[in-house]
Amino acid sequence: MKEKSIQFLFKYGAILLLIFIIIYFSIISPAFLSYGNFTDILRSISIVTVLALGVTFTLVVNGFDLSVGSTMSLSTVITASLMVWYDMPLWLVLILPIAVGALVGLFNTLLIVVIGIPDLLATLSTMYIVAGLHRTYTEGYSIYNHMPLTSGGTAIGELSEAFLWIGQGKVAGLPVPVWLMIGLIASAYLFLNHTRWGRIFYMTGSNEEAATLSGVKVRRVKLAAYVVSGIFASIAGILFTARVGSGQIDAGAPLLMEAVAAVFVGYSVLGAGKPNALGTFFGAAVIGILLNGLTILNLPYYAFDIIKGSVLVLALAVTYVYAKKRTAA
Amino acid sequence: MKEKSIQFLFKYGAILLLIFIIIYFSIISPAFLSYGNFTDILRSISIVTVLALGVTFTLVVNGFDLSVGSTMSLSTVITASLMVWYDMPLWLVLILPIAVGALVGLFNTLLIVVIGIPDLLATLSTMYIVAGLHRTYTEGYSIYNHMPLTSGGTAIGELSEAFLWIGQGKVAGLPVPVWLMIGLIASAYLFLNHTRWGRIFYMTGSNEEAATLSGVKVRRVKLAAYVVSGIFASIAGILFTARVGSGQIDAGAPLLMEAVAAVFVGYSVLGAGKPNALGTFFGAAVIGILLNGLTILNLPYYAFDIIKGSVLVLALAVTYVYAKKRTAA
Amino acid sequence: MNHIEKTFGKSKALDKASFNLRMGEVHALLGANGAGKSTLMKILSGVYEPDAGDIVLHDQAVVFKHPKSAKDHGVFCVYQEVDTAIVPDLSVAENILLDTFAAEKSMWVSKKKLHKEAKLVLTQLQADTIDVERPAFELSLAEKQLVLIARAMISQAKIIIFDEPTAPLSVFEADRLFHIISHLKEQGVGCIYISHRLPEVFKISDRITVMKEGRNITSGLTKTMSQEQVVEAMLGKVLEQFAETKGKSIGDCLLEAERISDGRKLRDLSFTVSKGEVLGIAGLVGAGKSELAKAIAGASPLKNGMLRKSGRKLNNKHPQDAITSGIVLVPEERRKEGLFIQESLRINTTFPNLKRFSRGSILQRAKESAFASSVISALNVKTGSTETRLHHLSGGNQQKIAIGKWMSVQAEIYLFDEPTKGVDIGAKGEIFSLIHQLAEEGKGIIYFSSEIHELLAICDRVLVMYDGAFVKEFSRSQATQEKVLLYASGGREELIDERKEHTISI
Amino acid sequence: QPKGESASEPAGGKVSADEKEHPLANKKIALIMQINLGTFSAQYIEGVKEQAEKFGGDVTVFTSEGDLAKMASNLDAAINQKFDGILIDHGTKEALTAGIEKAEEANIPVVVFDADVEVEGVPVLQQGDEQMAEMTLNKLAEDAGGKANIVKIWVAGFAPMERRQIAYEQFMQSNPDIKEVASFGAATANTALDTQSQMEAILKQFPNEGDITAVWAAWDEFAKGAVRALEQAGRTDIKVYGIDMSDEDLQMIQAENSPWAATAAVDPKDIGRIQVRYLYQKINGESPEDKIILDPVFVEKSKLPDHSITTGELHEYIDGWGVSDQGYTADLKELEGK
Ligand SMILES: Nc1ncnc2c1ncn2[C@@H]1O[C@H](COP(=O)(O)OP(=O)(O)OP(=O)(O)O)[C@@H](O)[C@H]1O
Ligand SMILES: Nc1ncnc2c1ncn2[C@@H]1O[C@H](COP(=O)(O)OP(=O)(O)OP(=O)(O)O)[C@@H](O)[C@H]1O
Ligand SMILES: [Mg+2]
Ligand SMILES: [Mg+2]
Repeated sequence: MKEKSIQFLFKYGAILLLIFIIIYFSIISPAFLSYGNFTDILRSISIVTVLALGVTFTLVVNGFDLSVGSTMSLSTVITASLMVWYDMPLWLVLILPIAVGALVGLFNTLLIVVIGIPDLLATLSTMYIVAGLHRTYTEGYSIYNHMPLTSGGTAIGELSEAFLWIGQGKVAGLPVPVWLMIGLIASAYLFLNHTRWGRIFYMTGSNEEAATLSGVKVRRVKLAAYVVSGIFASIAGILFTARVGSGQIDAGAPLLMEAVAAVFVGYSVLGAGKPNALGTFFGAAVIGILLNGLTILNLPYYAFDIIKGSVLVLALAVTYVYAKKRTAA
Repeated sequence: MKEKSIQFLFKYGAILLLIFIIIYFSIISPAFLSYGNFTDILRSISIVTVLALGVTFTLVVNGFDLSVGSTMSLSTVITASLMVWYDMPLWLVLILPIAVGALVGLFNTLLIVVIGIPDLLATLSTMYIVAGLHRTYTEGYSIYNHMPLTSGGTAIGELSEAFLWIGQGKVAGLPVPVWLMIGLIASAYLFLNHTRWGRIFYMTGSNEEAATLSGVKVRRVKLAAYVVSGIFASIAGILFTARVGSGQIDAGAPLLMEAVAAVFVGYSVLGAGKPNALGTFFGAAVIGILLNGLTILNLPYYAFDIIKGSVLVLALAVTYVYAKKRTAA
Repeated sequence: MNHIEKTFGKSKALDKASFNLRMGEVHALLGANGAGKSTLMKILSGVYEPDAGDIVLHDQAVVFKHPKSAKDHGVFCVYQEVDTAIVPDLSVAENILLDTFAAEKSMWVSKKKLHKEAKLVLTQLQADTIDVERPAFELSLAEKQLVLIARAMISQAKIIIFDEPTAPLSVFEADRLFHIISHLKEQGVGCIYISHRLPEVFKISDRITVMKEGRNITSGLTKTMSQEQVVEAMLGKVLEQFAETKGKSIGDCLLEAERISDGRKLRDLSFTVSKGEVLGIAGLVGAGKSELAKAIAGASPLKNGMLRKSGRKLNNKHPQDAITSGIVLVPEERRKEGLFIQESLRINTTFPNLKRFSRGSILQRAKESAFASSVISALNVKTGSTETRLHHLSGGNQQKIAIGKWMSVQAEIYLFDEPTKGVDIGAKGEIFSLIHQLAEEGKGIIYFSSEIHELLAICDRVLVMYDGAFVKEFSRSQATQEKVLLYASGGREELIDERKEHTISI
Repeated sequence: QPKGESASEPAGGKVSADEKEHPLANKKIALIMQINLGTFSAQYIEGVKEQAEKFGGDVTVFTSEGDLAKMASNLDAAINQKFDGILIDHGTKEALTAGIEKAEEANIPVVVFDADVEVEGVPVLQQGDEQMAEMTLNKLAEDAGGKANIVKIWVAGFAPMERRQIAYEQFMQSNPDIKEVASFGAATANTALDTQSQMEAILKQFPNEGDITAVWAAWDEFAKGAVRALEQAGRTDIKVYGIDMSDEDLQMIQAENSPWAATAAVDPKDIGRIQVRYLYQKINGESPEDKIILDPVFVEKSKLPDHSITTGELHEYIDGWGVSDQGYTADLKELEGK
């Protein structure tokens, strides 16, 4: 009986929690349960979700990428600078930061796979280095249309309308970033859960030895995971730039922990007990909805972190109490 | 030959690097190599060193405490508030925050040992919760002498001279925080390297199961480590308050990563290859000296993180390349 | 496989070993621990590359550089440690089809197809009770093994290697496995069967090859061989090295267990150990010996029953309590449970009783070193210095440290759980004489082992354990290897036929 | 926080029900902030809430933790949740313009503080940054007798900082005898402490009296760090001139032998109050001008009393502090009087 209820909680606890939260807020405030408010919430979590998806990939292969926040910041300033400083065409503006993100992923792999530094420490170092790089690149300035340059004069370019549409436009009633987020979640979900490659990723993360025995080239899988993580962080950076309309410095740093929290809350979704794309989205959504709802409740902003932390503890407790039961049985 | 040079690098690389840095800065600037500048550097690293010592303890037992930054913030505002809001006597002002730090350590242990959440995730959650708590406690304000209160009127107390002396006084030519730091380093070093408790801590971290079967109560050891970590974080918070003369909100958050970096750089000192008290001090010193020297060099602040990250990568690479060699042999 | 050689560091694991297998036969590979069976099979399945020799498959020389290439040639292995090949987070179906993920070109994985295929093969194995959608970590050891067999079958394996497959299985589960093996045989699959349990070998194999010290000694049809022939070939004269002890006297009762059980594996166990006595606990792998050892040592809680030492009731809730009351355990998995492998000899030997090496709380290194040196000389440990890290030591020397670390406490009862596991013959002898020495000093010793001949050589009394309960007690004079083995594998004396009289003398 | 000594109970909630409700009463106001940390923010919020409560309104604070994307989302959320008026604190033109236009379409009035937004009909409050820089720099020049070696603490990347920089450059051009011997500054998460450490390094570089005449800090966080470094090094010969002021700063300026000689600032509470007034003007259908410069107040140490005071009492000593009635109209006075 007790066993069963724990299992039930493990499988559906997170979803029940979400439903409960939504019902509660809807009762409290009529403004909450509106189409507009929901698309707003979705748009507000789109960036952190994309970032968290990247982290999911590295966690799937039993790694951990702490550098995504910095990578996102780097991508943000590169994207903006390509337009503002160099007036580049849109396709370059989109491709270059992604390439840079992939490079960061390569650098992480170098540290982890070749030198053998544990994932957490390696990506921590990368986090610092990339953070420093992106500030050095802009000399500490944020980048905005026709900004004055340190060398004198003003910058020639500005963020184009087409680019801003990525962050601010709407298609069929839904904001573009939401479409993008849905597309990336779907791709990540399909990739991880329904392709051969996804299996190989999970295999590598769950039992590296067995994967090697089955002929998996484990190093390449890790490389792929970190590069994907870098690319997702860059996409998050591009989205951020398009949403905000300027290249803010250090934009990604505060999002790192939030992304990590989203992924871990996602562990508990539908009893997965492991990193998974839908769970990550769900985790980001829970946090987003909570923040939105708590603001409506007029809860003081400084208490938000308590709620965020408690939700995280709850999700983790459910996951790990169950995991303990599991191994004990 | 190559083997030997790697071993040499592993043992003395970090120290050589430090000497090299010092020589370089001394040549560049005569101001660098002065007694005054060195005590300044020592004082500037004292807070982060104390924080890092706490992290060292948890790493020794194979844990990881990410909540120290928040705990330090909490301690900072509690310390200040006890004096400013409640005008408490000094001994209470010193003891209460330390007790609260110990409580945070207990809470971490609860999550880790009783519920079974992995250290990193448990302390990440605690980090959020404590950060929220300390902001809620002050309602988002920093705390300073005779501050106006939200409920009207002004606060009755102020930070006492005796208290400020802890952060700003000097004894025998050395600042008090430096003495405190030296004392704590020495105690941690003695404890970890020369007492049987220290041995038990290290062995618990090295092989929990073997330690249990050798008669060690592993849960208690972990508890002790997290409580010590919480207490050190609180001391860091008290030092911060005394140094700055007010209870700044979120004071500890930025120091977390710096403390972690210091501990990891410390791995490479004298070939320890594991967390150790002297190494942690050394790690903090390297980072502090770099920061000081680079400011004198007038290097832009935004490049500091690149240097910090690179030093970390270097230290880690030396440690882990050697570790790889060793297990391969 | 012809003249295969393989050397690890200084030890030669395989010395011109040869082996052949026909389609559709079950070929048993026997040999004492460390004879090189697993190594030979790892070479056949591509985990190791041989230093010399060649492998011929269907008249064609093949080279397996990677497990993958062996698999491509239809050679599969059901590993002794099944967990190395199971991916816990994936489902049963995915685990069964694991190899196809890395091999195939197609992009999409259809869960439906996956489940269908997995179900099909499990049905063939008469194991359709396993839900293919369950995650693999929920499976029992036997089920995991079935998954590995299913994995081999689905890839059209031509050769399947079973490395001690019945070791973790119950008798019932083992029977099912034998069914499956004969089924495989009918389909023309060649099976290599490694086991230490002779009766089952004789039951299911067509041919037997015996290995010793990296060489194959005898080979022949099962029908033409007898158990004692095989045992002789396996063990040689090794056991003569263990000299009988003389002048050892058995004293008062030291430890007494009264109907202890742990609520899981152990059921109603009662026994006594006296001063100077060596009590053997015999049992196959999985009988619950390690559980019992840990329960006595306070590492796992007792549910019922009680332990008494010299008449006083013990309440051991933690190994610390057991150590205080003079009971120490040399655990089975020394690297995992017994030692700090990255640390020095000095640190390991002094750890159980640091108080003895400190003044106040401060450790006295000189005292520690002196003690470590005394352990080294007392146990004749081959090492550079007291500061040598343990992972540089050989297995036997590591084991000596795992024992020697208890010299720092005043122990009265020593529990040895498989102390000779992975230990070479020379070191084995030294460990035995060490145990004798302890017994002579009046200590009580409980020796847990599945190596029956060792038990017979060293114990005054043997209790046979089967599935968590004692099924028989033998005095040293009554015990024979065969009788013990019989009870250990769940048999009863009444059930055996003419071979009852037919004992193997040691 | 505990209750202060002179804590006054909030005026009893005796809202006369029979009285006809004022059309401006019971408005829901959203306050959307970019960064919400430290005393400045807290005092600013206090000002906003105080004024809104006087008008019978209710304020909801949206925090963005420095994240502009979150800030833009919060703006959208406030519009969707149909607030009656929106206040914006900081942020950038690019991130906010779309949202503000949306709000205008939805007929929700918006008033902005310290962001370079240019939307017609949306009042933007500015602190008079160039003026504040000029005030403090001129005082510096006057105190030093027109000749000085100064250290500048400043950081790029924030619109107000850049406006202050423009004034600084003009000042340096017209005062050739004033030399910048060092310049640094970093907006980190621990700005004050990092500034303190860096200032200490600078002092080691210029150990002699006279090497540095004064420090000009373009932000009070910088000034705090510099003041502490100077105090603890005993270098009270060097004076500090800062910009912005909170209660905490005031305590430091008032401290004995404080090197902090002067600062120029607008009362953060006043900013909050004034912003609310302009919002209510808009709600009331009036159309105030689009650019509102808040008059900065110059605060020098020499004019402060010996006993320690709060910014609440500062108006007794410094003209123009905390008593600004910028933004009041007759209608608002009447509303407040109720
Ligand atoms: N990876 C390795 N490194 C070093 N020595 C090894 C390694 N693997 C096996 N050996 C050694 O090679 C010898 C043969 O080992 P192997 O595992 O083949 O024995 P086995 O016949 O399978 O024994 P068991 O019945 O215990 O499984 C042993 O002495 C063993 O210690
Ligand atoms: N790795 C494992 N995973 C799951 N179950 C296991 C594992 N190892 C052992 N078991 C199970 O635990 C039970 C008892 O094992 P235990 O190790 O106590 O037996 P033992 O008699 O000590 O055997 P050994 O000869 O290995 O020491 C058995 O039912 C066995 O199937
Ligand atoms: Mg074997
Ligand atoms: Mg065992």
